[in-house]
Amino acid sequence: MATSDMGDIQVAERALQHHFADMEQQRDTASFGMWMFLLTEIMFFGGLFCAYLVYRASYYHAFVEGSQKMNITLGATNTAVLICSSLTMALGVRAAQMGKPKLMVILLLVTILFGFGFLGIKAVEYHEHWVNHEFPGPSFHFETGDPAHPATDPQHTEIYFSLYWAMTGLHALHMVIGIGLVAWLVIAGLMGAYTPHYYNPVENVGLYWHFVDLVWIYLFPMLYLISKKHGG
Amino acid sequence: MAEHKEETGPVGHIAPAKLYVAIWAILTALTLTTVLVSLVDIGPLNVVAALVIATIKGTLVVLFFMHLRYSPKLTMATVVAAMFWLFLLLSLTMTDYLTRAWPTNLGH
Amino acid sequence: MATAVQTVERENYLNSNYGIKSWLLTTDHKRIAVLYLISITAMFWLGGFFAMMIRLELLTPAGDLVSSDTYNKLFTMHGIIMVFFFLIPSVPAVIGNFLVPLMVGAKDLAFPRVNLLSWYLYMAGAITALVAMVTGGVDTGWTFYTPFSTTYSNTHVIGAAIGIFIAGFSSILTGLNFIVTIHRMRAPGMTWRRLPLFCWSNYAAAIIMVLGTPVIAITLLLVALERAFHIGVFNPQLGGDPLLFQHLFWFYSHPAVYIMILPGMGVISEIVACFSRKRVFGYEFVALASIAIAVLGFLVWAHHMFVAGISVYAALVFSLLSYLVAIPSAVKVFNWTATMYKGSISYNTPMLYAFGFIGLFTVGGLTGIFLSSLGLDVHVHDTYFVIAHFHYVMVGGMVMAYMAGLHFWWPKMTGKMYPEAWAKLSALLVFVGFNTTFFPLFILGYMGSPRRYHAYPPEFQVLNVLSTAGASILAVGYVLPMIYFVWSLRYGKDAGPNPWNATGLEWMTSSPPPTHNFDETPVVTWEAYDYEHQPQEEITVGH
Amino acid sequence: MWKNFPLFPERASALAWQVDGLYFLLIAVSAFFTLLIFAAIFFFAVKYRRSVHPQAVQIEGSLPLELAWTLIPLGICMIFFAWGSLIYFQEARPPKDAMEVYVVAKQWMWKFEYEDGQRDINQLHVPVGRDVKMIMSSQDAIHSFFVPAFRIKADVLPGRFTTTWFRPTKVGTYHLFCSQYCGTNHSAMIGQVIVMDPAAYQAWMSGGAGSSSGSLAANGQQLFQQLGCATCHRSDTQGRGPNLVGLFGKPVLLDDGRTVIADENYIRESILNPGAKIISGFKPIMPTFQGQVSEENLMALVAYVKSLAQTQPKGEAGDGSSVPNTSKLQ
Repeated sequence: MATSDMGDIQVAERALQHHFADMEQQRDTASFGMWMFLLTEIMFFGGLFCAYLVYRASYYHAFVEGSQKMNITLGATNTAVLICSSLTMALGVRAAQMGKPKLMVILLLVTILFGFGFLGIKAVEYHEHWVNHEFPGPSFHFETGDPAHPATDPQHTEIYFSLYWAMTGLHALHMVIGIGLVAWLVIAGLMGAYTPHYYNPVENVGLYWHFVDLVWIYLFPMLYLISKKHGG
Repeated sequence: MAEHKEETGPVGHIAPAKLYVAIWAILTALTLTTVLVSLVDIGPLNVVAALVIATIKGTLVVLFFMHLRYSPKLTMATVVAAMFWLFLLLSLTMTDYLTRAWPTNLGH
Repeated sequence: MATAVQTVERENYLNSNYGIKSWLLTTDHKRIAVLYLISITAMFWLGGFFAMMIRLELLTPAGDLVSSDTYNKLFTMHGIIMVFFFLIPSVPAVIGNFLVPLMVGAKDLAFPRVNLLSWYLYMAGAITALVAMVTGGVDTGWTFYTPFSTTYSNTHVIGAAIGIFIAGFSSILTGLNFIVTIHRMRAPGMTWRRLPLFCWSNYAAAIIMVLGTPVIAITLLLVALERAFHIGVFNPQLGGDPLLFQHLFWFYSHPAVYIMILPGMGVISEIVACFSRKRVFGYEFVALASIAIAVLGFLVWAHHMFVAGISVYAALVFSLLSYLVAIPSAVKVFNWTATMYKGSISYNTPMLYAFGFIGLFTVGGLTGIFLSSLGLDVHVHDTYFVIAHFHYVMVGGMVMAYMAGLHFWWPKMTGKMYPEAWAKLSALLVFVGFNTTFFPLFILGYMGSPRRYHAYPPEFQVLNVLSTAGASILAVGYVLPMIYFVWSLRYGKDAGPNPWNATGLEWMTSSPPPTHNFDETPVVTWEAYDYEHQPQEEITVGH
Repeated sequence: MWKNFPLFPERASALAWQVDGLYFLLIAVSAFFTLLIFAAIFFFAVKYRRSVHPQAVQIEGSLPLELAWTLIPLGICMIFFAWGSLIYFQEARPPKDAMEVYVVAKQWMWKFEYEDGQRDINQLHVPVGRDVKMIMSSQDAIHSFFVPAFRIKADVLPGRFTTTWFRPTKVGTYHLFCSQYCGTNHSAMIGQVIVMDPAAYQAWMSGGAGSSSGSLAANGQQLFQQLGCATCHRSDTQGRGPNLVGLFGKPVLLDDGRTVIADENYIRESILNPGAKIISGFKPIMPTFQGQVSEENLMALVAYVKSLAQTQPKGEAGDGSSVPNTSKLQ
């Protein structure tokens, strides 16, 4: 036990960059840096949230009609998938903290699996919208599917779909990057890069992953739920 | 090492696995709730409910999964700053959109 | 003897390593600062060239030198290059990059590799934008107003937008690095109340970079998507609202002017204190004013939209808030002036530039009050009055501060002194040339001369000719430093660690500093600008 | 080049004096502070130069001074804020009896349509002393209607109407500029505002200038029939669409509980995008006229709907004698 601890500390010391006084400063700095980065990410999505708010406030009907086309079952399933992936991610970080690299690798692999699961379900939804011409642009065509209630404001429903694709697309892009980052952790983890003394990358990628989950937690109700129309 | 209560590793705080599972369970339950609530027509309250539930979920993720609860004050300040600036962007933009239709000829 | 000591040159960041690779793969903040200095100078001259073409075209009322399409591209490219590739990175990425770690007593920025990445992103963005310009140019104006940019322009809008998008991430990463460094990397004893005002102002600017830049990034991305896929987020023909673009654009682009000016203010604080041999008057107020500007700067963006068709009630709110942001700027000007009171003032070049800055920034700031005044803004909006106002702040303020900072820290960066007499001459030329160029534009603006006009009514000619004449003086004022700075690298006198006998950690290490900045981590036990206890020494160089 | 060398714009509207007054006050205050700073810098730089004042006196700062130079500028600013806002509100509030001119801006020309049906390109004729309200929209990019002599400016947006107004006080010809960059010939998108004395204006109006083919509202009424609007928008309560008589300028209740004023932009939106704001009690059955109605025709239709609120119209759409005519406020 003692020798392995010494080894851990050596790994950690190799990971200490020259301009930091000690590991604690390095860890705090890395973590704060990651939080600052997530702050910029919030503002990045913030521009889209702002557009959504403005148009939803102005063209309520169009947004209601657009959100009728959302598949709530798939959306809710995806929310659950992401929450599960967040759990495995959090447990993975915990395994790294406790010095259980194998457990960490397994948990991270499960996280990746959930990530692909999310993207797969999203792809099914995208395909559905695509074949229904619910993709903004010249080929956009919108029908409510109910002859008694033709589309009242297809123009602004198109904006709803523009925002839907932009927001979920950007979110999916973040998922893809996240999967890449977790894969990198898996490889580094297999090579024994992380110890209880040094696991900043795991922690930071974890923060990133949870943030992407967080964005979806808002996207799901905004796009799928709150414009739902009731009673016909 | 046995899994018991709160542990502290060489660096940083380690939360118990049970806590993570509990948070996961709450999040899943809330997801189910928000879907069910959206199926019932309660007027403007639908929006309120959806956003309140999303905010509860988000807060749980940030506090526990992202360890904000165990993080330095500076990290909390960062999160508060993010919320504040997002609020500025949204609210000041809406000052325009919400008042555009207000009459300007009140004096006539 | 002494000569023998000097031949054995001390190892420093410049001579520790040689070869292209040692520069392009460096993570040393000082070398990255030099990389930025070179690339930003190139962009400055390119932008300056476009400016000169614009001024030459405007010598005559008829648009006869270049075609209107060319003219539109010229002012667009002048704006894009100067705003996104010169003004925003200038002081932070060059002087700030070099000095922030030195000033806080750190060995480097918190994330040295990220710092290098941000230079590469800057270059990638700049090259993307330049390719767009070379292969056909952009003619939307640097503001990219929709629906012109998304629907009616036939130029390379997407390329330019993506260039700015990429450079935006460079800016975000620089800001992030500064914030984390100032929070986490300060030497023992370097408390917030002892932090040099240059760090305070860069910190404030970094807040804006981190919080504002992502919004312009997503906005320009939407413009590019809208143009590429004919979707209608901002296109009124497809139901979008072009004003939403303006809101999102100015949410960043108004605070962005504070990204440009705040670090410049920090430079001025350092210089005024040093050449007055005094602690900055009201240090806390100057420091807090920076933060106040950064926060209030986010609340005023729609004053760019008073005639754009926004709600009059929103205009009222934004007008009121715009006045508030003027106050901390005024506080700074008063405090700098008060710092000189009962000082011991010497007129070295950095101080001359600082005088120029305070004066011109005052004019620029006060004319900003004209623009926040609703009824008056309606008349002068989008005229040369606005052009004059922001050039007073950006060129008269920011570029002056950048020049001041370059002269002040040139000995630290290179270990060599620049020739003082030539430098004073160029400072004078810049001041005279600048005022001759831009003061006439205030008058033209109130007469109603609209901006971005390729041809104009003949009665506006006299003032335009005057402005062009001033621009040529200004150009000479900028060429001179280029020459003597390069000259000084070889022929300049050795500066020694502290040629200005200034306070601050950066002056306590050798010039140029060693790669790791300090031989051992400094421990700070004194207040900022402790000129009282700084040994009295005649300044020997530069007279 | 030296012959015509003005340093100040002409002042030709009722509002110009107010803007200039504020401008002069701001110049005075700015000059005072600029000179104060310049003088202080100059004075300190000379008096405390190193050679005569080698030892600086350390002064920490002064709270009273900081408060003074925070609060005094703030107070002065509030004066400017109040005055500037007063002018702005006047500019945003056209008098009710103003004559109306419809403006279509396009790359790169100004088209004016007068109530009587005359049309003008790049030349706006107005009588002196009369309030003129401009109702403007763009066919393409954003333009901006700027008359320096009147001290007014308003962006002209595609997709909606913006308005501005002025009362010319001096006969003459003045610059009209497009001040929002709009592409290649932005600097050629200029015109003239010709302010005439009322008699000359009358003569011009009746002199066959422009192609007069009935008033704008009459054209609108014709379109109203042609497009079949009248089948649903009947002047009684039996129509499938709301009765438009007396509608203009009134608040209307929408089906989602909001209330909006039925102004020019509301009428415009309801023609192009009928589903966006549906009046309570009606079904969203109206087809869109997007792409079928030109900007000019749209303005004619709006002018017609407006006329329904002002006079008792005759003819098919207007036998709503039971509608109380309350809009004659002047």
